[in-house]
Amino acid sequence: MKLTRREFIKSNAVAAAASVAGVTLPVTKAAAADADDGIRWDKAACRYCGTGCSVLMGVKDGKVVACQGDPDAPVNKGLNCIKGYFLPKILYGEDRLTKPLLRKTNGKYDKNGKFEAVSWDEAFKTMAEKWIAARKAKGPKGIGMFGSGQWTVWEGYAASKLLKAGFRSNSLEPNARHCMASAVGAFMRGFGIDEPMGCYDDLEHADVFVLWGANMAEMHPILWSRLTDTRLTKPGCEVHVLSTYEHRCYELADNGMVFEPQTDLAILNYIANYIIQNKAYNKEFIDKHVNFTKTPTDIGYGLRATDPREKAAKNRNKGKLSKISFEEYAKSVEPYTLEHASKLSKVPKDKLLKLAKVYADPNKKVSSYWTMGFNQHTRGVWVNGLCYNVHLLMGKIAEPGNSPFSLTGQPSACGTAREVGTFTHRLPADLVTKKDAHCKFAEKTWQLPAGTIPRANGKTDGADQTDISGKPMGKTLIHAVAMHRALKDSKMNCFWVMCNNNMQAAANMNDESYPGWRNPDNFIAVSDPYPTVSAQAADLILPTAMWIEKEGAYGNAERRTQFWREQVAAPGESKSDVWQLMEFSKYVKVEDVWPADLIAKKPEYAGKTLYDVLYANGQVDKFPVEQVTDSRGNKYDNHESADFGFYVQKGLFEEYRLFNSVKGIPKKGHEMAPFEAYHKVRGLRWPVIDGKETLWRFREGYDPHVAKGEGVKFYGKPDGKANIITAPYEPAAEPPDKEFDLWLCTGRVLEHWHSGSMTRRVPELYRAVPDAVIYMNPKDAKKRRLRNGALAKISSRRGEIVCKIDTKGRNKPPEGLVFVPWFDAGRLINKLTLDQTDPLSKETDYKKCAVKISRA
Amino acid sequence: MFDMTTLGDDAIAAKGWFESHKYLILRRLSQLGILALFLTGPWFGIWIVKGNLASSLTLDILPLTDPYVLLQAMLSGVVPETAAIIGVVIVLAFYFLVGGRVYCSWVCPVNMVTDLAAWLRRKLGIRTTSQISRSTRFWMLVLTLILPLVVGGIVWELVNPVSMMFRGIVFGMGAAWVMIVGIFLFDLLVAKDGWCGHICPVGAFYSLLGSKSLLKVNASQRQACNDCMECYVVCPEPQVIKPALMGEKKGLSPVILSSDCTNCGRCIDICAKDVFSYGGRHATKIDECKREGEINRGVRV
Amino acid sequence: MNICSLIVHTKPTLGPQVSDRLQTFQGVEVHGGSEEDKLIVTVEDKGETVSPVSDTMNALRDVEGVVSTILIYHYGGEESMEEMNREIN
Amino acid sequence: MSEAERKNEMNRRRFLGNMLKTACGVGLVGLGLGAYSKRASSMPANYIRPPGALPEEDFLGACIRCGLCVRDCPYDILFLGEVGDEVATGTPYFIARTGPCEMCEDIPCVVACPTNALDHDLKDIEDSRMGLAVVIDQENCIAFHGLRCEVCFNVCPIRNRAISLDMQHNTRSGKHALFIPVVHSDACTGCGLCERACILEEAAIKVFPTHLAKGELGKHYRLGWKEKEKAGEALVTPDTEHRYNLPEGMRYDQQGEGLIIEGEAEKTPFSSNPLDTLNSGFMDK
Repeated sequence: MKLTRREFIKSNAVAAAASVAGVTLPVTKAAAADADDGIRWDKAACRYCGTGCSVLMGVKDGKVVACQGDPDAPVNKGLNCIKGYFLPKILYGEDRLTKPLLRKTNGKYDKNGKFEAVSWDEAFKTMAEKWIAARKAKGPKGIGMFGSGQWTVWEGYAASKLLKAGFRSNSLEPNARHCMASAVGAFMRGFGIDEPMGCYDDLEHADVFVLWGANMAEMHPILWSRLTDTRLTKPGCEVHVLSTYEHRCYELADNGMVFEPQTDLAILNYIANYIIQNKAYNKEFIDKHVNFTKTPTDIGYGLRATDPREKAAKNRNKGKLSKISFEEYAKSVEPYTLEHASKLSKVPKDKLLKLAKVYADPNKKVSSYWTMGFNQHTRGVWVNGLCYNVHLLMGKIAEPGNSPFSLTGQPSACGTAREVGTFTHRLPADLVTKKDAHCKFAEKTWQLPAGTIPRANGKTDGADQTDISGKPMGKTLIHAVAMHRALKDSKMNCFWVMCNNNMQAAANMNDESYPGWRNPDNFIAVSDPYPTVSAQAADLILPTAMWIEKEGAYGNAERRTQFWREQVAAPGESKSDVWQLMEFSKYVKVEDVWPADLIAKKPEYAGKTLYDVLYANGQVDKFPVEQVTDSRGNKYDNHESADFGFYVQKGLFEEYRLFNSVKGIPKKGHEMAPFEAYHKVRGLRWPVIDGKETLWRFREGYDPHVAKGEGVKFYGKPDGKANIITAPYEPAAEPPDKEFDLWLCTGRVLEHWHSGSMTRRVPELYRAVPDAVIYMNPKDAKKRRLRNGALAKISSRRGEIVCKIDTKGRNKPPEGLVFVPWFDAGRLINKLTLDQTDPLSKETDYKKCAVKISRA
Repeated sequence: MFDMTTLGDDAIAAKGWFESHKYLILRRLSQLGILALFLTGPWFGIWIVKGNLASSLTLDILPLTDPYVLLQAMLSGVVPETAAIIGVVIVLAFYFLVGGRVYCSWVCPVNMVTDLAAWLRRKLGIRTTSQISRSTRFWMLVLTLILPLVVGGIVWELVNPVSMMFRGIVFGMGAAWVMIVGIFLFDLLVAKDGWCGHICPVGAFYSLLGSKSLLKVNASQRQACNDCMECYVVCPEPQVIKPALMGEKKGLSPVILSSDCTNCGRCIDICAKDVFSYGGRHATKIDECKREGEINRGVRV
Repeated sequence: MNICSLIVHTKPTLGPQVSDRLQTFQGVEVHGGSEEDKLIVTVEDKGETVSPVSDTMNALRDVEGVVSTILIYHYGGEESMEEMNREIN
Repeated sequence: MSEAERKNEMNRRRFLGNMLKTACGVGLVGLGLGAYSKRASSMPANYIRPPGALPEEDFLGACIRCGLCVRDCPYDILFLGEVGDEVATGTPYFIARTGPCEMCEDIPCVVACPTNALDHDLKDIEDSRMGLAVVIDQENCIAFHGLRCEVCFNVCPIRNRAISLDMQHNTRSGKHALFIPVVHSDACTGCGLCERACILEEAAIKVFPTHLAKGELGKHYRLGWKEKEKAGEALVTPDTEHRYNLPEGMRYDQQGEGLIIEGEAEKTPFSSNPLDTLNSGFMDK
């Protein structure tokens, strides 16, 4: 900033007076003069978790040199966790990938060759050839893409369009399948619309907090500090914590409970039973706003169909709800007495009773929080639903402080993975491929011939959809775990992993993931900024511009959509995911993937590339390139716009917004503000209607979709009523036995985020927590003659690794359970985990399998 | 004066080069070998001996402790551990038998430095002398043993170049090389055998320790002496030779009895007439016997 | 030339109004503090030999709604206006 | 005096003179050494002795600089002071920031020590007092600003006892809590794991030798409530009953909350939770 001497003196004068008066001045030249270090500050959403803290990133000479928590952000008020503190460093790991790398021998692609640098053109040519061939030969499931809740909103949207409309394939899944699918399933079954009804302000308004399988103290650090503050400052505030092992939240707990894995199902049913037995339920609320239903039981564990546990399941994968009466519901939870629940869960009776009482007390506002403890659960959809049951029975929902709240793990699990349709069964804005009408609406919005998008069952208007091969499409849905199985079985031959580290993240690496990726029939592409475990196992690595190296948007767990501008250029030839998706689409012609009869419906598309049809369609490319400028006149690059010749991000977002705003949309409730508005705010919580955010949904006064006099309306369901869904306790898929005598639970630590691909490249974070350890009960360790700090071999039926034992650390498992975090690429715990999923949500259960431990 | 340029020529002519450097070579092998035993661990991960000369543990079984250092520690009020006591007893017994100052000439790494200085001195013909008394080292010894009583710590070990050099080689030198260079220059320019022969209290301690030792150098063939004086020149403690070599008339024993003698064997090497040999303290009878081989075997034992 | 900064205390809630009034004076600039009723004000001249700054400051005191003015910082230099308007970084 | 006598006398004088000179010289060396040893026994504050080390003065007497502790440390964190280091030459130390004590349960360094300079009575590593961690920079420690770090707390091997988190309201943000690390000298071993882990450029929590880290209460002063707790009763006979002039409905609690206005707590005879009423039997009232 240029400053004259006069201005400089004046600013000093102003600063002196302001400090004497104790007046805080808006950012003027006074402050700027003091700290004019040439740093340009701009806002961004933090790269890591679903909390969605806003940060200010300081750029100088094209490099991020500084960061700070955004003091004006309502979520974090200038605070960060330890990972946020080090945000600039994640961009500058020494081993950033800067060139596309292809496995080659003697200058030609070879599955077993060594990685060699290639041009983007060669990379995409090789890839397109494989993709087109696999798509033709193996049908819509012959190719697949595994995306991410870390994608920006438009990247997810562009991917959804490329796969579903371009390649006519529903083989698109986000890593949110491993993370939030159960929550989504329960939202859809219970309320017909995704994402929490409440917002983070519940953290200040609740009297009682109940944590169900959420270690907020470490996983949502800033939200935990808000919860803690309420506990400290609000008289009578209580915190109840439930988990299968003692973690850092127990330090604050008034009622800490460690339960036997899987018995959360029984505990929740006990609470419902207690409420009913004591007639504490809110009858008026139930009568007006709730339907009672039941779900089929004995549904298996999402394992391969050949597994004996699947063969034994009576209603494998079934989830169709059937209506029941309140009395039938009451009867279904009747067996869950205090005694029964306590015996199953091993939680003392008085503690369970105390917990049940706070839910049943009509004068106490209760907010329940959960994350992976509920979601990564072979009965994840059930258990999510059982929690809603309790809240719905009491009417403690959709108002300040009364909130069942599903927290997300990824920065844009909501905004991207869920909202723009990156799941195999979904389209943007909660539309689903199962419904012909939804697909038709999407086709119309996207200007595609009717029948382009593959229906879940491969039929439109009752007739089979034709595939490029001339055969019928058949069933088209394939979820994340099934993708790895299909790769192993050579049913899927091309796989593109973007913005996540699925080799490290997916369960049962030894039996499924690794053999699938290294199957000689398959071609695996990985887009990543760093050489992750996934990149190591790939055939083509595409170097990626990350986070603020591109213009982006994330949507956090409270429906808050936050934008940022491109702050710095990506190193070398790295390109953003949206660039890669769009550029790749230029290498595929409509004729390569669409049958002639489909093209015949839109002859003008003949001979065009997918890029022309999907992105240069007159809609996405309608906003010309413009100089991105902030309100202070700072200028920002936008490499995607420069490369494609139109304002890419705006075009994609505005087209996505059509799904929420044009007349005749099949589902309301996802309204977004125009693109421009988001660059001016620290995020907006949708639905945004007439520029106004919605804090609590479904409640009159708070939610504009609820008309005056309606009070509460769950408008996601046609009758406006939410579902209470009864489900019983059923045992886990692989409980400990004589040989494998311990439960294994996996998860995260505060210092590292997910697979550690970014945080482990920050020296300070690596120093703070270098390696994964086995958290173990001292008694269990003693039985195996293991000391704290000793090396031990942990093994399951599928694999083994060697880790240090920690009996004194932050997590204190009960006897019979060990906890191992999965961030450590050097100790891959997912070699041990079982690829079991919730049969309904298809989300993997990483929290329960059987292992044994011995001295290494 | 003595012609330095021809020093040792006679011995080489009479016995050959190897025979006239035998003990020098053996001493160097001993000094370097001991260092090597300590260094295989840190350098190659093969742990034979851990620690240093102050206290060590060989093959995780045999403890050895320097009695001089331990004595200083005990004077500052320390009750040592059993291992240290066992270690000290072993060391004491050893030096008691073979001669305390064997430490100086066969073990101490500083000896290599001072030998180098002495050799250079001879080559360069530096003849400076100083007024320092050879008894200074005993005063120093007394001082180093009083200081722990007064100050309460092992003060000498803060500056002791002997332990510093060995520890420096095994653990890391730091600025200790300054000390070693200092000794080298002192010996080279200021005083012949200035450090080992005059000041070093470690040598003084071991000298006292070995005053009654069994292994001694014996001028058994003193009749054959041709008064070439070369033994005086190479001896670091030349005052010890005269009584044994020239004392026949006075009826003195041919055994070099002074505990200042370091049993280095330089005199044996340099003598063209094989006047000197190793022998027992009371080996006057062997005076008549010329069976060198037998004596040498005795040394090896 | 002279540059001064002052804290101008106003009657409760009159901060914004006083701020508007002060802005009309030659060489006067209000930098903030109207919400706290403590205005941060600078007064400067254009380098005249006989400075009007003190007159301006006296005048400020008489503005309606002003309770007190406190001089916090005064810079009086001999530089020419060209010097003062040169960029320093 | 004969020639021989004179010569003898001369020799005697020279001898005495020489001896005096030598004695003086050695005496001077002694003084110098004494002074040097005083200086050398002052260590830099970030040099920490191994577990079980005797108090520094005793330690300097007892440590024979053999380095066996260095050799037996499985994590190779110990160094011997070198000439030029500001630590007594040849004595062992570690620097927490770069290599803290990993708190081996079998304490091999102590076992190796031949002279008890590392006290062989130390059997439980948690009893060692190598130093004391101090949150020395509360201005830069990000926990004091409300950032969620707590790395020191998380790595501390004496979990929740040596370092605990004091949770406080963040008045600046108004809705977040602060998690302030507090070190407790009764449990902190001074291992330095916290100092190494501290994520700041320069650690905000540092281990110092205990004498540097700790304050000391004036010998004359006692903390009343602690003395009372120790004694199990008041040291001075408690007051006889107090009575007060108070209007109707007021009470005065001398020890506790002072003036109490009664009758405010319960507006109705019912608990706010109907379940309490429902679940309480009415027959036995």
